[in-house]
Amino acid sequence: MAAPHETGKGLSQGARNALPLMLFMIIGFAAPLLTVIAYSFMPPRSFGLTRAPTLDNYADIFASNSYISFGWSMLFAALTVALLALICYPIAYGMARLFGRWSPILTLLFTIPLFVSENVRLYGWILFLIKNGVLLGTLKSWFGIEPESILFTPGVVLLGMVYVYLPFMLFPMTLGVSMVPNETREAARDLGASRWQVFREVELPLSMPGIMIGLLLTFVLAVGAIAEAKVLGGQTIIPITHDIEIAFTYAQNWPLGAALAVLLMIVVGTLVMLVLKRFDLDAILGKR
Amino acid sequence: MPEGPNLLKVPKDCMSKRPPILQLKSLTKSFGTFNAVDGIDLDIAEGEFFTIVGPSGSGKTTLIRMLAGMEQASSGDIILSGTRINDLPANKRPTCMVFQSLALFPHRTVGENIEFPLKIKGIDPAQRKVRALALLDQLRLPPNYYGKSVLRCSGGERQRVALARALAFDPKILFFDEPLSAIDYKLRKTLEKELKDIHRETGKTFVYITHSLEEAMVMSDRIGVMRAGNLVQVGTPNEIYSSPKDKFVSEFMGDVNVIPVSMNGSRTITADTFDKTFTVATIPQAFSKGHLVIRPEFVRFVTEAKEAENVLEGKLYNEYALGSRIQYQVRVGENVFIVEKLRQHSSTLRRDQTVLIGWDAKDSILVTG
Amino acid sequence: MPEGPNLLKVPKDCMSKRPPILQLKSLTKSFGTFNAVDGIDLDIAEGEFFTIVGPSGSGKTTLIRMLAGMEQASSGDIILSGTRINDLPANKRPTCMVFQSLALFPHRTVGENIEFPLKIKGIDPAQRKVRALALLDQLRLPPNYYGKSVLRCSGGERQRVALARALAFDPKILFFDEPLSAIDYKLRKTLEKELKDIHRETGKTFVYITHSLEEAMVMSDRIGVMRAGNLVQVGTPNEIYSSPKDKFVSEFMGDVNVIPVSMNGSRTITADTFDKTFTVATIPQAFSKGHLVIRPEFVRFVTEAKEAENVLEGKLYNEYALGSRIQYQVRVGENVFIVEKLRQHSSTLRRDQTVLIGWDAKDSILVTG
Amino acid sequence: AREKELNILCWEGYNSAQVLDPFRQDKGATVKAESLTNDPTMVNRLRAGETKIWDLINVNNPWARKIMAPEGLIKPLDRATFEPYFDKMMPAFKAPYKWAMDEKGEQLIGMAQRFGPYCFVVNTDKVSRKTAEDQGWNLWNDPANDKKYGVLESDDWNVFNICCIAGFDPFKVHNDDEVAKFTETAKRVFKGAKVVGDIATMNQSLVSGEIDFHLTGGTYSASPARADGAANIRGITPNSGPMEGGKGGIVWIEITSPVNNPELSPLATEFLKYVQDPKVAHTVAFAEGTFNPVAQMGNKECFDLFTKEELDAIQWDSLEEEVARSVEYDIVPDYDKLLDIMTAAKKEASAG
Amino acid sequence: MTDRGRRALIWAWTLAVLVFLYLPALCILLASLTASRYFLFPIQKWGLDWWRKTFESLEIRQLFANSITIAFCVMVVAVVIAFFGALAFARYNWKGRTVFQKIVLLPIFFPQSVLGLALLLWFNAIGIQTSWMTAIFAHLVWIIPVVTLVISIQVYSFDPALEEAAFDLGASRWQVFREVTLPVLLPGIVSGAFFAFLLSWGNFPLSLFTTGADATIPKYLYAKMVAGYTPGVPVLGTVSTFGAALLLLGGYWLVTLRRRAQS
Ligand SMILES: Nc1ncnc2c1ncn2[C@@H]1O[C@H](COP(=O)(O)OP(=O)(O)OP(=O)(O)O)[C@@H](O)[C@H]1O
Ligand SMILES: Nc1ncnc2c1ncn2[C@@H]1O[C@H](COP(=O)(O)OP(=O)(O)OP(=O)(O)O)[C@@H](O)[C@H]1O
Ligand SMILES: [Mg+2]
Ligand SMILES: [Mg+2]
Repeated sequence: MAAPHETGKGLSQGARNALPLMLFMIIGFAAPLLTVIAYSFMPPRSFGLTRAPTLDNYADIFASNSYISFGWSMLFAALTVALLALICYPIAYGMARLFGRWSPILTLLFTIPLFVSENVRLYGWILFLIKNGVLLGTLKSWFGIEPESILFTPGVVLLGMVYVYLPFMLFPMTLGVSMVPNETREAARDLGASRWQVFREVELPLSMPGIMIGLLLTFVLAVGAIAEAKVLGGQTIIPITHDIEIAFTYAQNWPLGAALAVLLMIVVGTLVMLVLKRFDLDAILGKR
Repeated sequence: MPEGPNLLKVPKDCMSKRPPILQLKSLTKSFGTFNAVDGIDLDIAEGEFFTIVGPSGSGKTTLIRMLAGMEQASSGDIILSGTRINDLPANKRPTCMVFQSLALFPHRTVGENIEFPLKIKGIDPAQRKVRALALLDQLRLPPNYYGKSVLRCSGGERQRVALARALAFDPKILFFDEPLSAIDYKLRKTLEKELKDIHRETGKTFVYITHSLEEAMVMSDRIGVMRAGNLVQVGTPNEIYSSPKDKFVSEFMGDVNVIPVSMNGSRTITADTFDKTFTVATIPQAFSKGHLVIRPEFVRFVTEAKEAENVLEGKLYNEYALGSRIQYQVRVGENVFIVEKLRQHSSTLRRDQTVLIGWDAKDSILVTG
Repeated sequence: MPEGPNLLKVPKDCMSKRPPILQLKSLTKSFGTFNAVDGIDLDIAEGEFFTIVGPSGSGKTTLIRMLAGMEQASSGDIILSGTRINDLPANKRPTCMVFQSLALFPHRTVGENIEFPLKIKGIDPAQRKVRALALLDQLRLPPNYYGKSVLRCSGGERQRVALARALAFDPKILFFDEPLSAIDYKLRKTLEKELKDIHRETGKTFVYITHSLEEAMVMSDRIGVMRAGNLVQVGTPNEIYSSPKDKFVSEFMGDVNVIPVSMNGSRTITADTFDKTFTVATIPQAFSKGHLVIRPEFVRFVTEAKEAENVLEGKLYNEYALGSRIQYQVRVGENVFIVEKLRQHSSTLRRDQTVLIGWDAKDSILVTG
Repeated sequence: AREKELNILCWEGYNSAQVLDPFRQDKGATVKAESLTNDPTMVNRLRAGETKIWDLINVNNPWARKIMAPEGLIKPLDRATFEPYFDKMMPAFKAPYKWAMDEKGEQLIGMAQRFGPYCFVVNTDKVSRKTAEDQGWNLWNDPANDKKYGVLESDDWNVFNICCIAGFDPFKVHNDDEVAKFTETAKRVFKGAKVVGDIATMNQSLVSGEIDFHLTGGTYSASPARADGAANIRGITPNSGPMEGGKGGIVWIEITSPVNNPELSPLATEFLKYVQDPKVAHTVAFAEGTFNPVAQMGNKECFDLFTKEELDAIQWDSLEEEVARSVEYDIVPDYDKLLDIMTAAKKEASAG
Repeated sequence: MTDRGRRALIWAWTLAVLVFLYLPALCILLASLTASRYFLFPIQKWGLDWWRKTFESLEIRQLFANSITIAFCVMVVAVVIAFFGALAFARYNWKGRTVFQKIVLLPIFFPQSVLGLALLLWFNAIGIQTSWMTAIFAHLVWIIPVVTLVISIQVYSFDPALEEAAFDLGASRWQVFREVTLPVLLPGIVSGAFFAFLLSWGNFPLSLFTTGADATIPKYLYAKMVAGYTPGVPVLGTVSTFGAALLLLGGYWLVTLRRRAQS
């Protein structure tokens, strides 16, 4: 609001507007995370925060083979991010530069699946890929060939992750690509650069903020993925989130689950902080 | 025809003797059914400073984008040093454009920006740096700017970096699309002069778009006036100013007095809106209707009707001091005439005083358009 | 002192006889330790068109934001019609500001924009509409614009809508912060004249910021030149132009010839950088070092030294036709002098020719700054 | 305050529209039912403080008697009101029915309804019923079957089953040798699994031929496929196995108990009565997701409601003999340890 | 490659990816139209039985009511808090702004399943029973930041001079807010509201842990999928896909219509 009398006393306009959100984040985000951390120091299989703290859960984790789950989660997140970058770049480029009046409608089309529960959409892939499903059933009845299905393999998990997280890569990337002033592209070209050189020297570095946000977002989400491995992978791989879930359900070991969650939080948090620190959010979001 | 001053530019004949470096033959660019550039024929001589002016939307940008290779011509030819280059992409043409936004690479330093075309050509870093430093020097930027981020440069400095980058490419022709229009008045004046100096020093061909009449007048060897995709008139600044081809061109070149006139049976020129007959130096062939154009600096206050070949009586309505000159507005019936004088002429005129204004036949132009 | 033309403005004495509507007393605004506005004293008369000019960052915007109530003064007084209004918030002050961005409400039609202040005052819709239509008419906008979205108006039309909205508020004083600087040259010229007309019609007090010297010259009753938070000089356009208080002001008002000079023991004025003594009309009290300022329109080409009171020999270096006038650059040693003439004076000068330029003592100004 | 609401924490079936909608309409009540697919989690929810939410909890037999009642998570029922219902059930459920009573045998702590053998499921087109019953758990000891089977994600049952495959009784404390055998078996079973997933995935995979059989399953999981016409999908109870008395199968009986909710809804007991009604019992048996025999089939009025197809879907023909070959679901004393081993084995299998 | 060729290739790729994105939805649609429970393709027996059953079910109605209530409340609260948050994010220059911006983003960059668990533990620790209300709270933790970003994008292009102008023209603070700030930012607020509603509507990982006895549609679908699968699952899946599509495309269509009407 018009701020004619911005005086020194009390909170600044900005802080006042930020206040409700900050309060909410404290009770809705910080406090729960602290609870998780607190739980991670409770003795195994306890249901409350009243017991004496211990490091047992962490000791258990490092003694166990949880590194396998961590490994899977990281590997698949990395693969997903890499694939998505390749898949989304041309689309982001098209959205920012080629599609013109079609791009809002395409954006919507890419958005719609976001609002349908992930489980259901993944189930659609089962129907498509399973033996006698849409794909193999069609092949069988039209061409009489019966190849093995690829369902319940790590590859399909990757497919599922790429599928689910695609919009999260696409949108920041589109933002990034549209941040590149067209004239810098033309200028580079005009100065003798080939298409590839324009891409490498100008296009890519200038759209980097958006691309990095996309990479980060998809990586973080993919590290937290669980449904893909369960539904499509038939648990041929067990990501860390699945480990956490088992600890909270069958194992009835909340503290162990909490400790695993804390480890995951540390990985994710560090990464997010590192990347976000490097970018000026105003430039990414505000530049129109 | 007003007698123009003898300008100190390179003599015209000298210019036209040089071979044309760029020839446009019925060059056209259509967007859908609309012709943004509509069949332009033009020769630009090597080393010339050619300026394109024209109202917004007249196709100036589209024209030079075609020349630079950023837009594909719809029809016609672009011939560079005798070779048709229509199908050469921008990166293969020995031309370079300076954008209004400058299009500097914000993620690079001044030095890296300047070196960009050299890097693309595959020149090794040491040599690149030598050249970049030489260009910094040529453009009067201190050598320690080499490592500075372009984002930290002021408007004028950026301008120079953009120019240095273009020069590093060593193009045969440099295109400029309103490079100074976003810069404030004082700096613009300085940069105009610098640009002109660079043109002289490098001897390269410059094709320049501007909105500013003054800019065009100060810098150009020749000016082309565009309107709706066409070149309405091409000529030296002096020609354009003194012998505009039509009302549009004349009005485009600054304040002007324009009287709609018709040719009478008796071969006299009479005003359409008020009762007055004018003497003019020459009447174009087959003239019947058009405009009489008189530049305000050729109109003077007179005390008697016989002091000038054409005299009108009016009321002094307003007086503006525009820096070094003063404009007087004189109301003649429904029309307002502008009289311009240098400031040093003192006057004893008062508002609403009845005055006589006059001009000589040789100082007015009769245009058909 | 150059003899200025007798301008047709409201006579100065008439202006100063009116009671001041706005008085500023050592008005200061600090941001931290930095004084953006640094103790300004100024009276603005009712009905005056007062223009503030000054380089970027000199505090112009800060000053009028304080006057409009959008910024709290750090110290000093703002007195409106005799009452101190420092603590009145913007919405309680009978003043109104037109922003450079115009700040039209994009979600409203032209009519709704104009009616906004009336709506706030609680005037009923029917009356609002009558008033809005009257304002549309006054600002030469067709009545069917009433229902048009402001987003669909051109730059000039928006300008007028913003003005109409401000007038609807019926403020005692209107503030303008570079309202025309984003508009292109031709339209700007038209709008300048319109603004001046509105000022005349409404008789309101206008306080106007501009970067453009010409704008200030054409429109203002008085001009205040700001520099680093201070008003360096206040006066009519003519005074500012003809009797600048220092080098800064003189240079700010257009191209000018400035020679650093010193007072010699023998009470003569000599140039600091070359060997020459000048005659001037008056020497300020206790002058010892300063600048000699000569406007280019007062410099003329002479054939003999005795034709002018001060004569220099130089080489003709360049000639620019700036529309109605022509500027000659003459190199005298290391210095470049500018000589300006109206276009109609034909000349036979050639580049690099040796010429004599001269001016009279009364046409030069000696400033200390 | 809670006259018109009822919250049920249950296995799939009680949460279906067919069962709940008439009750809702009848009582004008808001009934919420959440179905979870394993007992420990449900019990855990109560432990974590959700006794204030739920009115009824429906889990497998030992949990009420051995865990929830001692921990005070559930409340006893009025014997006079509810014991008569047991009389109309199948003979095995005659009151006082063991799993419906507390350890001391004094208090009635729940009602029985659905039950069924739960071992594994085969596609009889690929593995005949006879082979499966004969081979029993050894199906998983045959390396030739690698990648032909799936494992239902039902980890508590998988612990039992892996014990059976390893050749010892799950429902006792295990010695080190057995634990070592368990570890080895768990790794092998998961490594050889083509898919680990939920019931829908198992059935879809069986029907479409992705897998030939899967670990953990029985009438509860196979019945929907059978009802859908896939008579070749069949729950198998091995002829013999390592359990007490050489029995090869495990049977579960669901016990529905009122939660020890300080504000228990009066509808809780109403609902328990409601599902005893023959018609409703039939609906419970054939709720939309999974189909199961119910104890109330001992009542002819109820039994007559079952069509031939329905009886076929729940493998009524062999139910009696299968139950006879089975022991009852129980608590595994060292469940936590075995589960951790199994979880680790699963992960290791996923590492290739 | 020519410009045209490149263009065509990018179009083709985009459309292919879109097909990839909608392929599962298509399969779900097919599955909802079979008469049998387990899916075999080509479909032997078609039928709309499961659609009928789904629409007749009180259970499903209750779920819809839950989901809509939650989504609606989330939308209202999120928009209000996020609106002010967005002003702090993009409008004002204040000391803590850059830190604030990063804090706001954190929940978005956080695995939701872990967040859901954390919230469950937190509710449990302070003795709050989970229900649809706690679900609203949980959704808000993730959705408020998203909505803040969405509205911020609009706020960035907001010219503060508009507020000053209104204030200068005599409007009170409240009038400035109501007459200028709010309407000018309205498009951002509306799209923020859309996002809030739809994200809450489709959310599963947070709902799973925090709805208590009040199931939402995604949670119910999950429960049905793991045990008790019926083609009611694809029916509901199809319904929610179409619902989202209708809402979004319809909204977009209305916006373009309005824009056109203005010209
Ligand atoms: N890509 C395009 N598609 C359709 N029309 C275009 C395109 N580019 C330019 N035009 C149209 O062509 C005409 C000429 O545009 P151009 O940009 O060349 O004008 P200009 O003379 O440079 O104007 P300005 O002085 O405003 O820069 C305009 O009417 C413009 O709308
Ligand atoms: N809110 C603020 N906080 C700190 N410094 C400020 C603030 N507003 C203005 N300033 C400083 O005060 C000085 C005067 O600014 P102001 O905007 O008044 O200049 P101006 O004369 O209007 O310049 P311009 O011609 O560029 O508009 C500048 O140095 C500016 O950086
Ligand atoms: Mg242009
Ligand atoms: Mg300013």
